[in-house]
Amino acid sequence: MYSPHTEAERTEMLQAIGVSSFDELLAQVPAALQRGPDNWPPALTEPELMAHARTLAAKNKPLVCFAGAGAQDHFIPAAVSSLLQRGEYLSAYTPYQAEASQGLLQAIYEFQSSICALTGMDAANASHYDGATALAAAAAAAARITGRKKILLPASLHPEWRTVLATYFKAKGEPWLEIVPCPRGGLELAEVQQRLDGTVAAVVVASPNFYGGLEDGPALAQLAHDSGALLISVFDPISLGLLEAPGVWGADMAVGEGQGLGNPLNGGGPYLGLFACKKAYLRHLPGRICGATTDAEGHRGFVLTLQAREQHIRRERAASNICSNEALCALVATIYLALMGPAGLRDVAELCVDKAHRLAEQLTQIPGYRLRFDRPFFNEFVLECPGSATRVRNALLKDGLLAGVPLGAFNSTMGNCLLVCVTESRSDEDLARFVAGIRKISP
Amino acid sequence: MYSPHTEAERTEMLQAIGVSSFDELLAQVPAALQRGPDNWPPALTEPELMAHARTLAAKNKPLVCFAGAGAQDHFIPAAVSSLLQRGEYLSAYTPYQAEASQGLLQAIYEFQSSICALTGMDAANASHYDGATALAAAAAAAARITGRKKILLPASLHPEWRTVLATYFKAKGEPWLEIVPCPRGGLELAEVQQRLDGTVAAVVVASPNFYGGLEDGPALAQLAHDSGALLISVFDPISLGLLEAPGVWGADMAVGEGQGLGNPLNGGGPYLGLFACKKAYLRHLPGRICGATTDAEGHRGFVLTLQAREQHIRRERAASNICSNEALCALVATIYLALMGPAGLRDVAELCVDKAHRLAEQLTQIPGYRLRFDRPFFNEFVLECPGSATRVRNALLKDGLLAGVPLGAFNSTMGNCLLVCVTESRSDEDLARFVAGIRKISP
Amino acid sequence: MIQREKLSIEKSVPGRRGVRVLPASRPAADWLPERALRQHPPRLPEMSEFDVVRHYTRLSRLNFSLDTHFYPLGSCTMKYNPRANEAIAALDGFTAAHPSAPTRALQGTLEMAWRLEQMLCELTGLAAFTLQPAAGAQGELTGILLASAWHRSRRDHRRTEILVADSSHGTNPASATMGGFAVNTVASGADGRVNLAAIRAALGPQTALVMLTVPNTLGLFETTICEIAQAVHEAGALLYLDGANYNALMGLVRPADIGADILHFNVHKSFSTPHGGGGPGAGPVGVAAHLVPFLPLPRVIEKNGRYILKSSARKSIGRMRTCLGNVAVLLRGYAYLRSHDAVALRGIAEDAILNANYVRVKLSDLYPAAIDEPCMHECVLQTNPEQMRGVKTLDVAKRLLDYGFHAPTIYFPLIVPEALMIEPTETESRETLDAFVAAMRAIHAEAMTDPEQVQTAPHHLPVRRLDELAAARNPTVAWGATIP
Amino acid sequence: MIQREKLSIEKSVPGRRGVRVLPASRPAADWLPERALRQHPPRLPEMSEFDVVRHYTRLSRLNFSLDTHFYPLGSCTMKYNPRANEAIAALDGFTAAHPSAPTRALQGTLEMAWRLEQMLCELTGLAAFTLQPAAGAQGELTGILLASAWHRSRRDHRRTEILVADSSHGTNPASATMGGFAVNTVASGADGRVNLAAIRAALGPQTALVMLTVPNTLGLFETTICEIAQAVHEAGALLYLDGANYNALMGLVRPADIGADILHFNVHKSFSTPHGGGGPGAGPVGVAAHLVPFLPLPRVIEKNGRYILKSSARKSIGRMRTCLGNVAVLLRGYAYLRSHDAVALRGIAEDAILNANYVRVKLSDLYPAAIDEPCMHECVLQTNPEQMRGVKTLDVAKRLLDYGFHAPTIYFPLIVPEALMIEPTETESRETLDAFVAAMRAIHAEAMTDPEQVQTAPHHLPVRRLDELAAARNPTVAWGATIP
Ligand SMILES: Cc1ncc(COP(=O)(O)O)c(C=O)c1O
Ligand SMILES: Cc1ncc(COP(=O)(O)O)c(C=O)c1O
Repeated sequence: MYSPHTEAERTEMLQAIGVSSFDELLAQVPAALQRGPDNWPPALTEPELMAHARTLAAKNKPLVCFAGAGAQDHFIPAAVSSLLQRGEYLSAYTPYQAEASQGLLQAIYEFQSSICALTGMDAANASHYDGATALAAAAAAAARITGRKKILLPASLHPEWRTVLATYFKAKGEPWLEIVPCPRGGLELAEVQQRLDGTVAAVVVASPNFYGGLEDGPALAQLAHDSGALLISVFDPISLGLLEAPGVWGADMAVGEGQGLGNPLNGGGPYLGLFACKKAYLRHLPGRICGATTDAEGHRGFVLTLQAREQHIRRERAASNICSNEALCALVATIYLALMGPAGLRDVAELCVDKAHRLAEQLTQIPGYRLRFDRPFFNEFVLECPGSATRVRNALLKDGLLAGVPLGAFNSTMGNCLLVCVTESRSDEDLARFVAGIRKISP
Repeated sequence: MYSPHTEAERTEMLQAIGVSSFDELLAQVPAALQRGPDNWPPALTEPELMAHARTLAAKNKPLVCFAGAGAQDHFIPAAVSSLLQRGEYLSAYTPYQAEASQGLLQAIYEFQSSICALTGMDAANASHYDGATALAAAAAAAARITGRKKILLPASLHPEWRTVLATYFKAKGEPWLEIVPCPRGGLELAEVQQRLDGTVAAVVVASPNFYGGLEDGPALAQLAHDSGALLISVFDPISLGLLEAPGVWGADMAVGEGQGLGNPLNGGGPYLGLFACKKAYLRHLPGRICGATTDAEGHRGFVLTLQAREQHIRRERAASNICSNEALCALVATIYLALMGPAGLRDVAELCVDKAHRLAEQLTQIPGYRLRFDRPFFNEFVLECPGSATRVRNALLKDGLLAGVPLGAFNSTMGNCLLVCVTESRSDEDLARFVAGIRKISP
Repeated sequence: MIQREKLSIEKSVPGRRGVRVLPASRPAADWLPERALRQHPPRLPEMSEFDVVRHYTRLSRLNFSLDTHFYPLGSCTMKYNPRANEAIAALDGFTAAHPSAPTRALQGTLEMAWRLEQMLCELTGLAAFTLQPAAGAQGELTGILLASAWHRSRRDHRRTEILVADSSHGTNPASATMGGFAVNTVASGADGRVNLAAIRAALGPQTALVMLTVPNTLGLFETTICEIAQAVHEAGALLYLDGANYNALMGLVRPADIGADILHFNVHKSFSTPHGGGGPGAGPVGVAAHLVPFLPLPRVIEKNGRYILKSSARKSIGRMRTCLGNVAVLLRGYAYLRSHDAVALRGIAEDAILNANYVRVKLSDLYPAAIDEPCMHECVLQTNPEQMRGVKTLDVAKRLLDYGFHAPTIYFPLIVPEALMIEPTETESRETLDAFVAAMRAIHAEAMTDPEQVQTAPHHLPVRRLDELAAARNPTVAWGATIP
Repeated sequence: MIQREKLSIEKSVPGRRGVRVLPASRPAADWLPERALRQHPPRLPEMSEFDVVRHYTRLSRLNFSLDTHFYPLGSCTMKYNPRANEAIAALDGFTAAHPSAPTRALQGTLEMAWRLEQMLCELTGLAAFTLQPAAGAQGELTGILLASAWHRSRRDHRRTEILVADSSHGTNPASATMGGFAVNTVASGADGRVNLAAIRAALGPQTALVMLTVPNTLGLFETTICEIAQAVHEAGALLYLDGANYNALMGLVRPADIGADILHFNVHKSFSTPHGGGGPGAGPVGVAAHLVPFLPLPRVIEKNGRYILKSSARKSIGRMRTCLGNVAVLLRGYAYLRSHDAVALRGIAEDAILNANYVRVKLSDLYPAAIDEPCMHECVLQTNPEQMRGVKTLDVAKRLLDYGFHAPTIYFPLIVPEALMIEPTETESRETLDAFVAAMRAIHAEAMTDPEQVQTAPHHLPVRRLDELAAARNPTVAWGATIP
């Protein structure tokens, strides 16, 4: 299909190779194994393929999105997508030949720097698969660094992230995960403190947490450090336009889901795992890291560095197996952050906060609706409904709204709870439609 | 909005210029004239702008398109749009500095060559505004070349093109246009011959013509040449994948609308005027022409050439005023033709013919519907309906079909006639929907 | 890194295929007479999809462009092309619209066109606009045909002449000729402006139209423009303003207040739409009230929030092209205007003027300004070959390419010897201007020490200096075809 | 033409703004506790939109890429990325879908995923696939966790070891360690294949899994693979096939017929999705029937033409990440598979093999093949520094860049000294291969006459050879932060 060869060329090339038929080249493949698929559909030409894809795409219902829970509908400037499509970025591989990849490498360096700037950390890697797997890597690194085996995970962490960590560590049997209950929607210092024995490698703090609530990072960092544990912050990069950087309040490592930085929702991926740390832990970062250096004439240039950590050198002794990462999503984030700058990012974050709080205010004026938790929140909140949250969500679907994520599937005691997210992309009219939709179904 | 300057920079720059305020720079503009618009709307931020534009775009009704009449819904390969968006093409100007524009110039050279290959001509310019204005330029050139003043235009030419020519030449008073009637949907040799006196500069022959019909190019060329007139062919470039090249059957100049070569319908523009000619008339081509040359080291390179023809050199003695053209649309056509190649273009043309004839066959089996003309046609045909063609068109709109262009607006005797176009983009299912739609409204 | 590319046809391999479509159910010969079919396939390249993508990607890299280089082409207004506007123009709803669809199915496109016209009227103070012209030059011709029709409608058949300034863009006189008028060129004064007295002297009963560019192509505002307008009108002629340089006046001056009867804009200059290597553009033409009935058709009319097309009007000059105009270009221009409030609009002009003066001041000791006073959106400087050891403007331009800057417009306006016409536009940063200034100064220094280095430039481009004379003497304009 | 670019932060100007959004109705301090707010804004660049567009456009031009250069990185399958698939992935319907939307609103995405899974099963003969892994390495870990869960489910707790080939990709042993297993490396034989006897000897009750790459990283098919599979199964272990090199077997061999229990694909290699400078990819994992209950969740289930997500299963290992997987990558892979019929599918493998052998035959006189026999999709050649006046593989690689070709993968597989691992892929034309061969031969000639020229390469790139040691010794990984 995409091969350029004509039959005449194939024949000539086989001659040049010195075989009389293609099958000679396949001599090493046992004949018994040579068998293609039995039921393969006919090929679609490009026009047919496009039509088929459009039909499929049209089966996804367009919805005004108030769902978050790890993936948020932030505005994507047109310049981002336009730059991203340049073949020089899109169709390059991992920059193994640094001299031929200075553009990409410099962009990665700028990415790492931007993530460091956001998080107040000293180093960041060139990206991880997603936030959850970045956290798994951080937990493993913390165990390695401290020589301890236990990780304290807050119940206010995204439940799917908890499952990912459990999956990652199940076979190996370590580190162990201990869940700190969060009945009031966030970590309580006493609950953490009582679990902080000498076996804890790290305390994980997500802020904003799964419920949108802010945690007391500084106090938790203090507690962790007092017991010789590390503090791993789970951050939302958009929120850091406004919220204090984890590196400032004492986190040792910071991981997050970077989708919101210019990457579309895409039905679940690709997303962007962010992983930053203090300089002491640089050599524990997994995956690609770009570093500055000089060339033979003394000019600045960039290379992949500290490769001795990685699988292709260290093999079974490598701390991580990561090879391909989410480079293009990281490029997107880099461009997004450059377009926004500190002021733009702050504006976005402020809009998120403002709109989320205004919607929460309006919704809780409707009888039967209230906020489940009373902590400060960023742009997500848990709305307690008078009845099943799934029913509420389904009712609003008819108006073309995705009202949020019902929490019953994660926690059987939260069947009435809807996790609502408001980004800067939601207009005041969208908010009004949400409120009107709820009023319509209210008794 | 898009200016980078901060207030601090503005101040510093004014200082560097040596003025104390911006107004000093405006001293030459009479104060009485300094007045902006009175009622200017507030600015839209990018998210608002995108939302506004999406709202507008949604007000255009999506339709399965059977309309042609100078703009056809051909398939556009994804590679075309992707290449077109590269900033190096999109954001360049006319290649005045050839050494810094070799990419663009070579692409123009390839464009000219491809148009020559299609038309069987020796030279082509780098594009014109659209087909109609290219024809106006060709008519003017023919008058200049022959020293004669009359142009024979077939009544089977697109009526709007006739109006464009009339508009162009009205003020100047020449060349004069004489319309050759085409009661049977195409030129008749006798009608042309009887008008061919010594004043005729050119005979224009559109094939396929406005009604989709094929004309007898070779015979008409013979007639024209016999009387010392030139023959100007109006061609559809897609049809030339299949139909004999005008340069082969005797045309002296060939002009056409190139929209179908990868450019979207876009509600009317930008489109792509094509203009090619035999070598004798090269110096009468209007607009930009790219030519090959060598650099100081003897390597091949490309430049804009024969500029002495053009307005920026020749001013009031220039034969044409064209300056900006449709370069990006020409690039699109170049890429489209390279992707298709001779075989692909033939396939597309064959599909057009096949589908159009199959639809015509099926429609004319419905009582009351017949073809208005009985000449061979390419991919457009005139369907005579039992009643108003506009009513038929409107009825099918409800099924999401744009059934064609009613001809009553162009010709009061054709109120029952619908000009139907079928491209390779129409699926068999689309055809079936059309037939079913007509059956539904038939008595 | 990439130096030269073969032509696509040189990369062609017989039988190679790119994009494919389904085969037809029956061969064309079943439907069409054999003699209509072509005997030989056209000599188009046969390439794989990848061949094509790599070819045109590599070719693109041989190009300077605004996205990659400072591109201070005077009179061309190479300002940033906002990406949002590209995204808007690419929306399916707009791209898929067939121009002959009934208006009820085209409300989005029509509403945009109507709103754009309203905004242009608001911006200029003029009564109406046609959006049809595909470029500035076609706008000029439209204006000239309007003027002609207007005089004819008044049975004034004596008006056979158009006055243009000697500093005008070549399209002005060329358009006048195309419209059937004689051209009378009025000389500029020592201050770079058209001379009021000269205009007065040239005006007469034969004058149909006076075409002026404001600011003019020396980057100067015509200080006597109001007096000129009055004189023109008193002579019974009309005043045409070439609005290609409107970037300098955006939100700052309304051409109607000057007394313009007709004006064209270059959407692809002032309103930021991409030039695309030479086009497409759009050249809407605005007119004062008395000319509205003559505008070309169709025109978009609003009625109770619905938009319809008016397709006949007794006095209309006709049609300048098919359809409404270059809709996708207009759409970008509309988006651009909507992105600015009145203050930001004026800011465009202000920063354009600021940048031009900044460059002027920083360079005019070495490259003297044609007219030594503050300029508007562009400045016209000069190379002095006598002072620069024989180095000419052409050499400076070519050497600039080596420094990574596109050259300014050169040798235009024609009345300024060795002209370097520099238009930075408002979207360029001070750092870029400083870097450009430094390069210009470095080239001056080079000229003094090693003029040959400059005269044989460029040295670091994909090709060395190209022989334009040879190209014209023996034109080769298509593969396999050399025209003697 | 563009050589070096400043960093974005070096182009930053205080107060400069790019894209703007509307201001909030109330400041954040009205809603959030003051102490939660940051004291200092993050040190991000302050740039205009144009600054950013030009910066990243110019940066891109410093890069080699598939679209611009031949890029024969062995094991990475740098094949053409079809543009239609990019257009499909960009369709609003897909990009705007929220992963937590109810399945009724996600039918398009789910149907695609389900169909893709069916096609992968058809292609491989395996029983089911999980689409969740984000890349090949994550696929490996998934497979290892599946193996672990399977043995555990059989209460077989002795299986603590994984066998990998010494020619395997580094991710294989690294994944094994991450999964908590000990790694036992099996040496390859003189024929470049794993030794059947060595595998037999290494197998035992401690063996959980045997990981092999087919074709292996020397570009050779494991001729005894069926016997190996049998031995593995007899030992009670499972067989994992690393499918990263599946391009060579596309439509030609079904891994299930080999006896694979587990396999991962690299969608970003074999199925043509762009590598994007390092990712994103997708690493679907297929399993034989006995392992299906262990697959991670969620899984897409079809019921009467509707698609739902199964989110709990007693034996499932859990989740490898959030959501379904890298949907937009999978979508492109799906589009790719749909573009080929069975014949064209096999054609991919055939032409990949043809191209690799063509290069091998044309070069192996100067750069001897590690194993001198026909290869599959790639060939592993060697530089002989003794014969080439000290020129090493690294030097050849750097010099190739000067010639306008990306280098092959070098020094891998680890068992081949001075390895040059060349994978042309099926989408490269013969002319490109010939040009590459000519460059490799020219470099050999250069080495013989002027080895220093090669050893100090590259000479014509934006930078000269970079000091990787210095970078690692004194890592600077972010602006303003040097880590001692
Ligand atoms: C002053 C002036 N007038 C008219 C034109 C012609 O405009 P267009 O190229 O759009 O036809 C130009 C374009 O360069 C110009 O600069
Ligand atoms: C043979 C082999 N296995 C595994 C991998 C790892 O795949 P990924 O980079 O997608 O994690 C690669 C990638 O280079 C490979 O070549």
